[in-house]
Amino acid sequence: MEYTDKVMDHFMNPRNVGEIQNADGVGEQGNAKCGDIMKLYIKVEDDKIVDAKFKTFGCGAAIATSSIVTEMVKGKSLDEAMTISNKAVAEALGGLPPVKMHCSLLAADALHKAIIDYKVKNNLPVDKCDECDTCCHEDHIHEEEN
Amino acid sequence: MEYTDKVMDHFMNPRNVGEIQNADGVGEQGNAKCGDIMKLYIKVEDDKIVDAKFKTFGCGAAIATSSIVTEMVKGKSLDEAMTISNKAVAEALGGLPPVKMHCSLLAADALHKAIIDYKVKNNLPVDKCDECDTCCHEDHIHEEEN
Amino acid sequence: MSDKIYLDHAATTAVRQEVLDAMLPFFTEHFGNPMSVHSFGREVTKAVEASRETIANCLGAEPKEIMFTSSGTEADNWAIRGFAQANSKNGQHIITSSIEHHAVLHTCEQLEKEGFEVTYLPVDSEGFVDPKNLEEAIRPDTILVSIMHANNEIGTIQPIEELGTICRDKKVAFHVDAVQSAGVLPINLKELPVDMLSLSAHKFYGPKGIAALYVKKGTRIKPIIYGGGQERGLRAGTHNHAAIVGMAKALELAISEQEEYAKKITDLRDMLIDGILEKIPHTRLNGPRGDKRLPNNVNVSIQYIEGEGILLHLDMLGIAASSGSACTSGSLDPSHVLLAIGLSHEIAHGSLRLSLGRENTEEEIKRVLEVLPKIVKNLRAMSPLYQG
Amino acid sequence: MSDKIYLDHAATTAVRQEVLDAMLPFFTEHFGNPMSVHSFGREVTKAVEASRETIANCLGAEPKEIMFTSSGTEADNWAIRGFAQANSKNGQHIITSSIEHHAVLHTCEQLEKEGFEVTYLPVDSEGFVDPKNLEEAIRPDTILVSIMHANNEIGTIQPIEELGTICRDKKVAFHVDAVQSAGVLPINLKELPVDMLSLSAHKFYGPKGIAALYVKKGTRIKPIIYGGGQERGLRAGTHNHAAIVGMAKALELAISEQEEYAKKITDLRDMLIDGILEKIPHTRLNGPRGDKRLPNNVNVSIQYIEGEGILLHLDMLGIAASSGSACTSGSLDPSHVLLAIGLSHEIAHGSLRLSLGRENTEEEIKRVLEVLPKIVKNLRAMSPLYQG
Ligand SMILES: Cc1ncc(COP(=O)(O)O)c(C=O)c1O
Ligand SMILES: Cc1ncc(COP(=O)(O)O)c(C=O)c1O
Repeated sequence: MEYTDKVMDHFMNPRNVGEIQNADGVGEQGNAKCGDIMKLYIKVEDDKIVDAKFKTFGCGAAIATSSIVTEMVKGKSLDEAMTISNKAVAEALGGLPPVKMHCSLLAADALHKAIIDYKVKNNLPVDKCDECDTCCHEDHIHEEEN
Repeated sequence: MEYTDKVMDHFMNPRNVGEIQNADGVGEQGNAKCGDIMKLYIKVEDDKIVDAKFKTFGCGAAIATSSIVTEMVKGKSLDEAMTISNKAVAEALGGLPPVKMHCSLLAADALHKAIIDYKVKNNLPVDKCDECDTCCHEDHIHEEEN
Repeated sequence: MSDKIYLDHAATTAVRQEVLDAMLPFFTEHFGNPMSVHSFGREVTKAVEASRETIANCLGAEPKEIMFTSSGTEADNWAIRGFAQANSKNGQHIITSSIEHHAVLHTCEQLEKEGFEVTYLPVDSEGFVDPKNLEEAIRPDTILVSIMHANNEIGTIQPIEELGTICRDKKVAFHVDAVQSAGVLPINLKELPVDMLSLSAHKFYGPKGIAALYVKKGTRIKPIIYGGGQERGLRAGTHNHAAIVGMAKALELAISEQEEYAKKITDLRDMLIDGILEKIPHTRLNGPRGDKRLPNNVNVSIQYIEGEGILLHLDMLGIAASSGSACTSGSLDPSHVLLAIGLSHEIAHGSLRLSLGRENTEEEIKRVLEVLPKIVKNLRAMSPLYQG
Repeated sequence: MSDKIYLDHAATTAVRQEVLDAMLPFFTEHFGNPMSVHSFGREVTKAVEASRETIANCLGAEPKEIMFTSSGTEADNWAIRGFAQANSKNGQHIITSSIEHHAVLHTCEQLEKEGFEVTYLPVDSEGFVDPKNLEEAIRPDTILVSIMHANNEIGTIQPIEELGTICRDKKVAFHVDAVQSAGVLPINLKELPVDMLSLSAHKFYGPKGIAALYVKKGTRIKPIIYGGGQERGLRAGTHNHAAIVGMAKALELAISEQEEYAKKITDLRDMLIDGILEKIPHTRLNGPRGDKRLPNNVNVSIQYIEGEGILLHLDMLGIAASSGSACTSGSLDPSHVLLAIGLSHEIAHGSLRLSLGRENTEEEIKRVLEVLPKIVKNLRAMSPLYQG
């Protein structure tokens, strides 16, 4: 297993660590039992995400994906942000070791949850997000664990 | 598996190789299928073995035991010679590798057969020799084969 | 290695120079196959048998009782599967503990699928098997008990003698996985009631790819690798004789330096344990203190953060450590050992193992104690679980 | 080695200096456990994966299809047992030949005891498996065919492609024991209809204790050694990475020199065969002539005398040879291969294998041809079977 330089950069120097007081939306994904929890805070103005911060308990990949996802969403409209996929997060980091792919799942999910949270609070219509129930995934890819 | 110096000496410089024309007794033991045949010739005078020769098809141990048994019997009375055991042959060589122990069996057996052959030819009483039916012994000690 | 600090000796150790020197002639010069009938084979046979004798002497065993395998894993597999298959007519029940190495556990699980029954004994909060539990678990159809000497993650040293005596009394065979303890703790098989014992050279500064299983005279065991007649027909495959020579040399050195080494390393260990618990709040030591702990093992849980992050930060500073067993570091589940001693998943995820070795110094320990608190502080600041 | 002549390369070869040089840094310097999350582990992981890729390239395979084992024997055991157990619901019939290495035969025999059925195909007088016999032997419940590429005793090269095509047509998996051929004969798994293939480093100037099993993508196989997650969870045990690096280097060198080497060695082989048959009466060549024989294998039966005597005499002159497979040299039964090609026990006992290698010279062959006739004459004079 080896992380890309980009992953290591985001892990060693994570962007946007912290909480946003009075955030417009908060999304939490994972749980400590599984070894990762991600909490993502967004500030929304005119349907645009103007700020994002995170707190993460998790492995190197979990922290790096948290960090990059906060960078990726800033300036994006809510609809654009909603389309950020797990794959896109992993790709933005130059890829993740197969055994760590689930961490990119976590980041996108936390983001989607934060957006939904904002929409619910603001009585906006919500599209059901089917992917948001990932935890201790049965499909952990053990095959690749070297 | 390793042979003692004494075995190697008797293998490299076997004593008493050959046949005795008009031998007083001939003993043959083993068969080519098993990988060893020993033919032992004795010349007897006044109940004493005065000469012995051998021909052997077989491994190093078979040749060395043949050689030493011909040395051991010379000058011995028939009764004395009859008491030469497999163990004695092996010991005279400073021991044999466990996997090769059966070769010392062969030598003593050939000797005993030669003596019996002499006795039968000369109408002397014969004690049954129980051990003379060794071939392709079931008890080849495979355990020790290193 | 320059100024790197290696604290992962439980995963593997470097080959000592003396060991490599002993091995070198056996690659290019004395390279024969010991099964061969010629001088190239004989000289190698001699080296293999002399090594077997050295190893036997180090353990209080007879040379014939030492069988070479390719790894501690293979030795464990062989002991358990080989014994189970050779003795299944006497019963199909096996007892082990819940904190064994995966080489033992996964073999047992596989045997369960093949019809054997396995009892996994619990351990207490420090990782000890209770002899009373073993005694109660033994049934008329129990054929084998396998308990490790020292745990690879938390360093707990089991009461092997007591456990073995129970087995002997009940006429059940006893296998001991001594992969972590061999060369570190004294082992005298003349006195220990043990029927089989695994050890692996790369844990005591010998080469990888070579290990041994002690099989007490009279113990019936079937091969798991069939072929040529090596190891008295019980373990086929051309002898890895250079590695065998290295293993013997390494064990001999380890045994001769054992007392001195244990003393030095225990001091460093306790300095590290005390330092971490003192300098970093919300930490706990896993495994016991004192002489029932491997002299080179430190394992702490650091709350609110996940272990890999600590490892990565340490690694950036040139410090090599592990989070749980090296063999499971690729896995996502927290260590089965930490769960077995009662840690929650969350806390188990935040464990750090620092395993010391010959070349470690007080300065290195001090350096770790200097950087680790900062790393932890950093990661905790990022953690949604930490309320600073 | 001075003026010794080594003619037992089929038993094992010396590690080449280039190979040892490639290995050396991985004992004392780069010694980590590739499963670890730190630089010591990562640098070793890189070396292991680069070696896997090299080996894959040499064979026309993908890196993922190369699995490391500790010996050719283990690779054979794994291929057969691992496949049989993973696929037994599709059938329990296995086909092999009567001249396989004991690593294959004894594994098959053991599987027979466990409920599998095994057909042992006969071979003709030169040791060839007849593809028609294979075709007829395949039944609806046949799951696996295991046939060696080149025979270790008599050098016969089987029509692997043809045999594999039959297997593919009948949807039966095909394992090839290429322990004697890898590095000596070209092997291109991109084109060969082969599902598994064993090779062992110590036969091509690599170290002992390391080998590989090619497992074609999509082939289901169960582990035979359980434990940590190494080799994608299929073969547990800490990687023997120094040896892995050595294996890759050795195979790479062998492949790059293959053509040239085959030419040189074939000439020496034929010189030796012709010389023996010409100079010593009552001898016969075992195995075929020409390009269907391993370029380095000579095997002759010398009537009226027993093989060990010849070996001992040769050994006294510093010439290392073997009588049948090295692995069975401690055994008393004549070679199963020689019996299978129709030799009588008596003649099989008198066989001599001279297997050539890189460093052999014409002068050495001449020397053998000079001394061997005398040795034979000597021993025949002692033989009760020889009527001179
Ligand atoms: C307790 C224990 N048993 C078995 C093993 C496996 O040994 P090896 O790495 O030689 O396969 C290890 C090492 O990882 C271990 O620590
Ligand atoms: C054809 C064949 N298969 C398998 C083996 C076993 O290989 P290893 O010696 O690496 O166990 C050998 C070598 O003895 C061989 O010649």
